[in-house]
Amino acid sequence: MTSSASALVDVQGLVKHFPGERAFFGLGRPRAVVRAVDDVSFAITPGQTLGLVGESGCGKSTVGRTILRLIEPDAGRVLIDGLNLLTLGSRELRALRRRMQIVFQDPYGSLNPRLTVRQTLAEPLAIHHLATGADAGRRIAALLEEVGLDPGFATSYAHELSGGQRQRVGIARALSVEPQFLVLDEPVSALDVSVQAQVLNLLADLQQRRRLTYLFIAHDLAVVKHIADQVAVMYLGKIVEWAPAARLYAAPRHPYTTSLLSAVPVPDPMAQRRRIVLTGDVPSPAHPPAGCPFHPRCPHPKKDARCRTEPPALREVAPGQLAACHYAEEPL
Amino acid sequence: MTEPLLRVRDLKTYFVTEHGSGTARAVDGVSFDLYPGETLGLVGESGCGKTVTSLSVLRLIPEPPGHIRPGSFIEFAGRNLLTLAPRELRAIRGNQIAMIFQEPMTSLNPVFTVGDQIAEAAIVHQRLSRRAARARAIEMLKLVGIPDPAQRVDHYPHQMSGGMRQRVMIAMALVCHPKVLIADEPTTALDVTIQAQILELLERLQAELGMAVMLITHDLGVVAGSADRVVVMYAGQVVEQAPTPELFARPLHPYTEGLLASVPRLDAPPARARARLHGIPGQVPASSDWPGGCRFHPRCPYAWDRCREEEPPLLDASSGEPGSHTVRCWLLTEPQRRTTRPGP
Amino acid sequence: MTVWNWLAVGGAAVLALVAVAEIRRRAGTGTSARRFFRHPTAAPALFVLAFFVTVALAAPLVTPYRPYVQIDIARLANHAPSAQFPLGTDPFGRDVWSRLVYGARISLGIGALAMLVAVTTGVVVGGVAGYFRRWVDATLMRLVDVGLAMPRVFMLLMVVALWEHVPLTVLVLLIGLTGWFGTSRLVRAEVLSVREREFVAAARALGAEPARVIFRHVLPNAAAPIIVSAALGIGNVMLLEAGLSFLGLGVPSPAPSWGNMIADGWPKMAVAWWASTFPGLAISLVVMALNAVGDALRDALDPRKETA
Amino acid sequence: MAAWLVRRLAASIAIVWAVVTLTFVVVHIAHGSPCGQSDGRPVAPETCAALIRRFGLDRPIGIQYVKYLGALLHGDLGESLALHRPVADALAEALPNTLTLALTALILDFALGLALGVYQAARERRFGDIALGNAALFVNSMPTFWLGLVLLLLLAQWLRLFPVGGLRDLVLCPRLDSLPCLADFAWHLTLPALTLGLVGAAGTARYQRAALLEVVRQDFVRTARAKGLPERRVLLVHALRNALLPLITLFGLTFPFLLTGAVLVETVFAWPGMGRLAVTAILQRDYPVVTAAALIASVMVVLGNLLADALYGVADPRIRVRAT
Repeated sequence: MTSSASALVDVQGLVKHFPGERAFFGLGRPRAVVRAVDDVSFAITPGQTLGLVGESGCGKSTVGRTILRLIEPDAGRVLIDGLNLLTLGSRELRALRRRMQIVFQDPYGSLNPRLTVRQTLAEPLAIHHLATGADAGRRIAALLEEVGLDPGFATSYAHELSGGQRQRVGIARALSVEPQFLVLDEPVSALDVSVQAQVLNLLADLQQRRRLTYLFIAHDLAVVKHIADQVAVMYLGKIVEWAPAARLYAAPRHPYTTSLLSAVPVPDPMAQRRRIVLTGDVPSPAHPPAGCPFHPRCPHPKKDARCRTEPPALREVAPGQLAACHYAEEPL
Repeated sequence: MTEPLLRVRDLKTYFVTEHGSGTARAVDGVSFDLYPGETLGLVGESGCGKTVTSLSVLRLIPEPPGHIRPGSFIEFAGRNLLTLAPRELRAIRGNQIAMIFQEPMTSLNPVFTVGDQIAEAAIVHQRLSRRAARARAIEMLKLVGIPDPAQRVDHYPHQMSGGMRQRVMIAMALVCHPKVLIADEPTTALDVTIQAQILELLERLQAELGMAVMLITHDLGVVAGSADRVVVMYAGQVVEQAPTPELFARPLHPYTEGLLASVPRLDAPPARARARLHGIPGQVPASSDWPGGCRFHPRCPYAWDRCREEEPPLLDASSGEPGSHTVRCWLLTEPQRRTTRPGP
Repeated sequence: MTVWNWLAVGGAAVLALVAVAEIRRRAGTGTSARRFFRHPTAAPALFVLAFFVTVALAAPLVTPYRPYVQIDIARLANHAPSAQFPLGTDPFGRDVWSRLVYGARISLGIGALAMLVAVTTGVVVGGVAGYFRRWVDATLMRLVDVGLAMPRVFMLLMVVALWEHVPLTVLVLLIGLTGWFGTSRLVRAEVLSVREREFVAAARALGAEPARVIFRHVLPNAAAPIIVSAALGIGNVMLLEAGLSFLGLGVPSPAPSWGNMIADGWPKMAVAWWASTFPGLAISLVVMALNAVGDALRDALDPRKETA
Repeated sequence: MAAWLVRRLAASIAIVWAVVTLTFVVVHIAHGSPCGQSDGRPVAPETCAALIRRFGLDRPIGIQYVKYLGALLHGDLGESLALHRPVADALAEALPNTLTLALTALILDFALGLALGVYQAARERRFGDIALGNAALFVNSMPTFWLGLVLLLLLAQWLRLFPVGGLRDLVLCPRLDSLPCLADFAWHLTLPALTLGLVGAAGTARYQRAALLEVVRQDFVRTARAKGLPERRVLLVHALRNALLPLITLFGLTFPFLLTGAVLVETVFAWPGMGRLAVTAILQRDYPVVTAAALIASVMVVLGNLLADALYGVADPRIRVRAT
């Protein structure tokens, strides 16, 4: 899957299974294994944005965290500029952390409530010996300005800031070590729509100015359409469709992508759209259905016994477009 | 024109702030009507007062710290809900006006079966026997599309998914066939495919049962697809009110305009998809400290002296029936000031 | 009691008042301080604690007699409260007020020191278990299970009785080392929840080493319940010490501890109620103050209210 | 559920075994030399030899431990040094008295504590709540035995409403076989149970108030109000059912508290229970009784926790239903 030498980030066969929670206050046997991430591969070329979309529990956030080794994956390779992250020792890993950073969803939980903005931003500079004293102060002021905050906010604590301001601080913290690659884990989904627009604009500007590479994780397909070059759709721990953004939104091949797109409400009362309402809930990742994981909810008219038994492979169905569906040639 | 079912006039709900020193004017003079059988969308961002408005209708505001100011008026079936005795109010709650909430996870009582919780309102309001109420609960579960209702009736909320729980909430709200359903962000906590299911369910039930729905949401897409009329709130006030097609085609308040421009759109043509969004600069001010004059003026691209000094009333901008489209903006008096928007 | 003693007591009260006012003034701006003092009992409770601590420190100034002195056992035993003996004398003819003040040193001291031992042990064990998890956690928590099932008073009584003469330091250690199990559970739970928060993940993503993560990000955010449990714990230790001393197995006589004093006065309770009543009141008052401060701290440090 | 119970029982037995071992080790270390000084007087050589024989102290510690465990498994708790009778007999006599006292106190504790807590929560921050809250705080801060002394002084010695101590009137009621004698027993039981129960009830009330206020702020209580339920039903059915869950945890913790309290309260009221037996034994250096009492106490604590866990399983459908 475009696993080319030109990629900055190259993820191959990533697997993460969580043991299920234990019953009775940790005394019981662990429940079934949750296949959070099940053989996921993708690559991102420098300066590009890959959008990773899916509903809650599909494993998209786990992907983001495992490729930064905030969660240890069970199998696979994560190459950053050709260097396999998963085989590094803790010292080398810490050094490499300068090149890749993460911005979280919840602006309320992602800042240490006991630290001021200045302390939050000074920490990475100190860890990587980038700047101290007055030099650090100048850099912090510059960072705040870059993310659109008045440098006067440096003395504030997190609880004195609004959600949008906190998210800007979170972005500044990630930028402080001058990374090349950012994992953006639902960075705007907790924000109000007017603030969301501000932050999305900021992310676009930063990407251009700093030539950043993004992995943009989100559940909102409209937001992803706005920012991503490539889009990967996840369902129950697997990528089910992968395509350049323009193609995916214009001509989705996987019935899940099609249904997902049709379910997004559009702020236009005149829009005549055919809404495909999927029946049922997303199955538990602890007990994924056999065959195609989407088959119990699939609205495809050709759905048959093959879908129930044989898991479809992710294959190229159009130039640059991959889908994991036996009937991808006949989209909904 | 028919008489409104619910008439809200000059609703003011204030809160004492935590330090006890200030007053948060969360809802500050809100008026609107809800007509039989219609869906009214109440939209705005967090902190605009839309949830407090909906809770105030049934007087579910925790007192203290909150209180509804005297002079506020909520008329339902010819009576002011705000002056009813608690006993009479209870006879309306859940019976004639019902509510569903944002978090189906926490809004159901974890220690009772869903059947008991659905049946409860029927027992209290309609004096059904336990057996009859249980049968009614099963019937309701079937109505909201829960498979195997006869088994599900004895399940506990934690045994159900988020979408199922929201269906249970809806069944619970509709068990007494209320005239009004207040839905406070009913799909915000749900995934988009489940949201589509719930919205469709609400539409179907409204058609079947003929009730009026007050749909509170921050999502303009949801409003566009479901509501007949829209009330836009900002900073504790109604800033614009219009029929849905009119509002989306001809947004007059700069806040509505900005809100529509901020939304990334799935239906945008590819060329525009990667363009910059028009955000609204700044942020919603604190409800204990609304700006003077027009409350939107610090964020408004068109604001001039008058906006800073004088608070605009709701002005009529209707092209059709008088009062059908109202806007709280001085631009209506000086439309020449609406220039092309300054760039983002 | 001399005029000077009375003046010194008054001075202690004024000092305590000033101290509380000063704490209030200095802490006045923070939101958590405001929440603390919004508790109606918080300021009076602080005053009670400050007063007892001041008086205990200034014991020679505020008392007319040394605590062991039997003034005149024949004529001045079981003397009712009077100007000379404001709280009366005990069956051994000792001044109850003087013993109460010196007893405060011992009772408060044991309470604070034993709690320090317990909290330190609890924080270390709970922190280690919560941060490293896996087998370290499993082992330590099984140990804690046993500790919690141990009938603490029986064990303490047994050890103290078998040991013949237990020095005060050993008593403090024993009370402390049998009292950390609950704290360690609390700390572990808190550490487990804090380490899942995103700012901890952010710190790790930035390349912070475990020590920095623990000391800068995890522990400061887990501190609130620890502080609260310490405040409540001092009171519990004081009650425990009083119980042990009452049975004659705590602080060895004739050293004045409040538990000892209750025990000494008990046989003559019917004729000289004051000898047992005042030390009991003193314990109740101080423990109540500690509980009130603990309650106020709980509200003040509640992280859920921090974002509001 | 059955598998869970088996696992939980196994864990409990392991804990009791650990406490027993600890007790054994402590006794062994502490009186490794029983021939030392006791109360400043040298122990007579013949007493010393008797002690060594009786405890088998001349044997290796491993063998002593195994023998001790073996005897325990057969219900043999050894022979008391001071009472000259089997420890098991002495405990069998004392334990029912302690349990009667503890159970009466427990009922008082929870009945009163629950009622007060609910009342306080319903009248949050009003006069009744604040007055009761401060009273509960004060009572909860008293040393239990001191409250006993005060009650004894006021109600028994001065007002003569209750007996000053003991289990029953030994002259009039040598046995509990008639209604007047049962009344006499209850009359004797009142003060010690009240002492223990009041301090507990004060704590329970504080806990219950906090738990209920926490629940009242949750979303489902708002849902119940939106359904048009009467406030009484909202509070006593929807909120209270949830607020009782944390109380079960408290119940597990109350057991050790009552045992601890019983040690002192039994001493104050001359109540012939296990606590008093243990205290007397400690003062007389009667080791077998002491270790046996510690064993019984730890079993009680473990049983209390087990009961609380089981109750949780029954009361909370989130645990109960998942188990089936």
